Amino acid sequence: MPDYTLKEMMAIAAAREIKDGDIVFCGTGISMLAAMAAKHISAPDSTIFFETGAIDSLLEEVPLAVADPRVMYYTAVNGSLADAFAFMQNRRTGAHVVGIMGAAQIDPYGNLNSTVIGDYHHPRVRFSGSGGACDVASFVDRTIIFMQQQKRKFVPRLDYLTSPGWLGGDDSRTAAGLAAGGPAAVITNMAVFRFDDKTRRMYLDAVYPGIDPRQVLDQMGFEVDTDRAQTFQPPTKRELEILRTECDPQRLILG
Amino acid sequence: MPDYTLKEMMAIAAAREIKDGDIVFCGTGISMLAAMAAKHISAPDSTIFFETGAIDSLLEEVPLAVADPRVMYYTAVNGSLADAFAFMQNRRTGAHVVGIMGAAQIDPYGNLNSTVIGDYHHPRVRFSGSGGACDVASFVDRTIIFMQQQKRKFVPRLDYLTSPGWLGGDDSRTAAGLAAGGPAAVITNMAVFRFDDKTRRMYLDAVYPGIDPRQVLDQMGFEVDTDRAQTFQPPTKRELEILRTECDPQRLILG
Amino acid sequence: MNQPSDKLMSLKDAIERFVADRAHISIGGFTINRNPMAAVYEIIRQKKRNLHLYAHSNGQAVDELVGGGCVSRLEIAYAGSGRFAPTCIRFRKAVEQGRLQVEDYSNYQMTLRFMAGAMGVPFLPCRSGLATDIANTWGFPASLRQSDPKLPDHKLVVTENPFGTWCDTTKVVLVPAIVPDVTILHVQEADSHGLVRIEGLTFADIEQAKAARRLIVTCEKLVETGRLKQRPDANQLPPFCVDAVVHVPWGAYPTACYRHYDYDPVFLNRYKQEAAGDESYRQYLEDWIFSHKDHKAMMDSIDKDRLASITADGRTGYASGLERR
Amino acid sequence: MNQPSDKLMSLKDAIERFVADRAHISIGGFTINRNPMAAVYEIIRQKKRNLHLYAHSNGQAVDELVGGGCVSRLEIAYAGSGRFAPTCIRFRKAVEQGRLQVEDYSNYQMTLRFMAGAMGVPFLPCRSGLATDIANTWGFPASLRQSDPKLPDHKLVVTENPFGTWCDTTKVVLVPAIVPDVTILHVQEADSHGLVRIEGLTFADIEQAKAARRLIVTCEKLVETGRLKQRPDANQLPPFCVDAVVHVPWGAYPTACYRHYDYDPVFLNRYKQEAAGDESYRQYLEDWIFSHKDHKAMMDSIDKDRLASITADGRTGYASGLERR
Repeated sequence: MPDYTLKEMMAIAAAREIKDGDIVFCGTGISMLAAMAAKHISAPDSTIFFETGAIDSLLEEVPLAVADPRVMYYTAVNGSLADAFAFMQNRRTGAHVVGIMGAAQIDPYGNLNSTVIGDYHHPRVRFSGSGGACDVASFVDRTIIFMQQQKRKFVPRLDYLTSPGWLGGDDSRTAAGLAAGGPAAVITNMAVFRFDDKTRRMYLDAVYPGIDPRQVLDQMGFEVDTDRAQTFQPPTKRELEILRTECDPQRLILG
Repeated sequence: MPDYTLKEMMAIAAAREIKDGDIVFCGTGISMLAAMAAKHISAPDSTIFFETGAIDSLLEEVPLAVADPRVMYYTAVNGSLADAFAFMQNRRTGAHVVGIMGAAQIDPYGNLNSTVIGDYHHPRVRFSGSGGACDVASFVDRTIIFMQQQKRKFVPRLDYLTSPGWLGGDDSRTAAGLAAGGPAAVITNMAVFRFDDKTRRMYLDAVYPGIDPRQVLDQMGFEVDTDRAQTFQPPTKRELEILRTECDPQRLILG
Repeated sequence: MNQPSDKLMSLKDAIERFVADRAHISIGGFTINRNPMAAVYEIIRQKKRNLHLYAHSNGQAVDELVGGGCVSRLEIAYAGSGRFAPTCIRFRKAVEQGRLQVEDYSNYQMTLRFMAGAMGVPFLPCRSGLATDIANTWGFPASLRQSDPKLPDHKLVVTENPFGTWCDTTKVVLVPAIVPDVTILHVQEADSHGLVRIEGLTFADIEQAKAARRLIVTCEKLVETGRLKQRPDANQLPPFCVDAVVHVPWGAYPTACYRHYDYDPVFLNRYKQEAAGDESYRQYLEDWIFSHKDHKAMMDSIDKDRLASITADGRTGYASGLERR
Repeated sequence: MNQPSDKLMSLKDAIERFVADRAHISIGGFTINRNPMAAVYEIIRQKKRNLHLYAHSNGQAVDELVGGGCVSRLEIAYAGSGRFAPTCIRFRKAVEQGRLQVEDYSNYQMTLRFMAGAMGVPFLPCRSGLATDIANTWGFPASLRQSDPKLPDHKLVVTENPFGTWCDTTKVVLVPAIVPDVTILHVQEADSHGLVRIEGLTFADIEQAKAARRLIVTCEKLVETGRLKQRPDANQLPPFCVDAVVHVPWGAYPTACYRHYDYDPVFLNRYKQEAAGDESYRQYLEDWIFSHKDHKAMMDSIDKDRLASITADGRTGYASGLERR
């Protein structure tokens, strides 16, 4: 089994969620790497696209922001924010979009907070805010969420609901008027979670090699079902090689 | 006094309505000539623009339609319909737009019909329909209307209201939620009409040399005030020269 | 929407596959420019019937589709071909004879309706048409709207501004989104994956394309993907919007295709005469459309000098000095 | 909106003339790209106060305006500078210390709000934010909204689809138009009349420009009108949208300007450290902004090799191989 870092594991875990033909909405950092890796490994006909309006960028170098000039080079179309979000809200194109996102807090139904910790009007910690996260979470049928596995991040109740997941579970998401699909997977530095098809509550799907489900639960502020947990298939040699040599040779994101 | 055709007179009459700095919304035919003439004669800083999205076209040759490729050459911006109409609906840019239009029927308040004669569902004559006419008439603060002086065209009541003028007069236009301004002048082959500042009803402003107000009234299906009618100042030699040599040397529109 | 694989096909196949009888279709271009004429002729040739057609300002394509007997319902803002036909001729006859149901909107309203479809929202607001018959008089019977799930229940909705008088606006007209089964565009350049470049005015083509469930693009030139990606700012539609790419030189003829060719005044003037009578129009359909198996055969039948005369010059993008009376 | 005459002026004059204390301003660009930094520095230098700032996703410009003490209210979707500052540093401090009132929207909502302003409609609809705190929690007190005529009465309005379930949509979020007193953009090319060309992604710059009562454009290159009109498809804003044209080479520095220069990782990393402490930030303001009389003087103070290292190469439009750690 090859050596790999947790960041590499997380990038590959997300890359595996991307199917050929998907339109991949990327944020910055590891989500961009995951999209690049998927395109190089198993989804050559996937399209990487950014909320800034860049579609199918070559990404000869890793961008450090979604507005990095590196996303503008050798793209199919250089559009605008209006174009990019309309593609997601449009049900025909939106159905093919998989959104990759992160947050400061997540709750048992995959709702996300990237705005404040504490009271909104007098926050203890202020974050960047939604950006396009609320939009992609509202519009598209499948999102993948990156989180650090920490008790203060997996909370029973968000301080602020920035991006809608499965809301209160069951059919509450569609009842609210949001896109039928929603969060598909949560990828952390210890495990992968998914959501029950019916209740839409988070469950532990897989733990990384050497991690015990109990260790994962210790890093969470709420209980999840661990009965379905398997051991995650670690990155293959080929996956790692592509990630390292094709996607981030400067290790700007992998560190 | 130089010789001139009625078409030339009408084009010059409209051109004189255009002030420097105006953004001129043009249709096809004589309205385009009027805009070109104004730009060459007295309003060099006016901008000719088309609903198709072409802004400040050079118009080296006369276009025969607003989508003629001749409107696309050497423009400031080649945009889209969405752009063009937004400029008119936008109150800041819209306030500078003067729209030039024609119609099949006009009523005493400058409302226009370019859709059908007869019942809408079983029309005796079907015309092209609004195109951008309803839009420009709804949005901008000043429109100039070209009409043939015929009884069947100046009607007390339209068969179909395609483009809003002063509606029922007085403040009915603003009450309906439309732009504060409206029709400024009606230019025909015999005369120029304007609208009363208060009642917003059409009155005869000027007749062409050699025309008697009574002759004009004979060609109308409703009465208008003729007390304010003066004799129209005919095209000057310079105006005619520019119109003929700079604007339509092939006489594609002047005939 | 398709995968970004190879989408090249023949026009015959594209129309057979994506344009069914009773389909709701939308066509790009504007009056006498960049109408998808090759596709229109193929639709007529394949005798498609009862199409529901959406256009904003369209001339030649609308008139030929109506004249060819393909269209039973039309939502439109303007049917005309500039100086060649201030009102489309076969369209006018069909309406006056009660053979065509029409719903009238303004150009901006139609543009917004396509834009709403493209954006994935059920409507967009505007101030156009307040207190007009466009707002007050409906073309399609209410019963038709209620019985057909492909039509919204209302032609449009006039409503108060929910933000009070914000932006000095008291009332707005909400126009419903259009989601055509298929949109057909003719463009200057595309690659086999469906990356599209339009030169000159885009009219409402982009909105029409993105609003549709399926998109057929006919292109004047089929080019390498690599070449288009060298200048991405000039491209408009990514491959994931496109279902069929068809290479059809002269595909907009007899309308213009900026930087390639002008409209053909000889054709359009003759069309005006031929379309005026039912018998002469039948003959026109036979001679020009049915007797040729495809667009190439149609174009081969035209005098080379005439095509040379309308070929665009590199400086202006149209045929400078063309005799256009 | 001005006449299409000569609009060239100095940055000092443009800011003095069009940016008043308490003005509602909007700035173009996105996080670390094409922020109108020269204009931002001039605003700080002129000690403008109590600005009401609109942005969608903005990084460096927002953080410096906030840090410079110019902003009292902010409507925004995202305040961050990519890897250099996942959350803007001075912004974060100001919010946590209660010195800045914030109203949060999503990026698309902010884009639509500018688009509504550009289109001249009071609102636009979307499906984003249903059942979130973006919809349910308001940043500005209702009393502020009601007392300030420059603010709409509602942050947003959630309403039923007036067309039933048309487009499978039951509810929509209506977001109110933004009409800034002035928008400031930095672009690649403009002429003295105000014809504007942006290369690469346009972000929401066009919408922000058209929404505003006044528009200041700073440009990397001032070019002849004739040259821009040779390729009109590449231009975005006509002269009648523009009030001031200011020629400012390196006008987006330290953020990037596609095809001209990259962002400066050295500057941004150092900024991160200097912005972290109040005293070090005061020193930064003094050394970098107040001690230089204009942008040229600021740029002259920077090592030439460093500027050479971030100069874009012709092939990619950025500085390939730049050390960016």
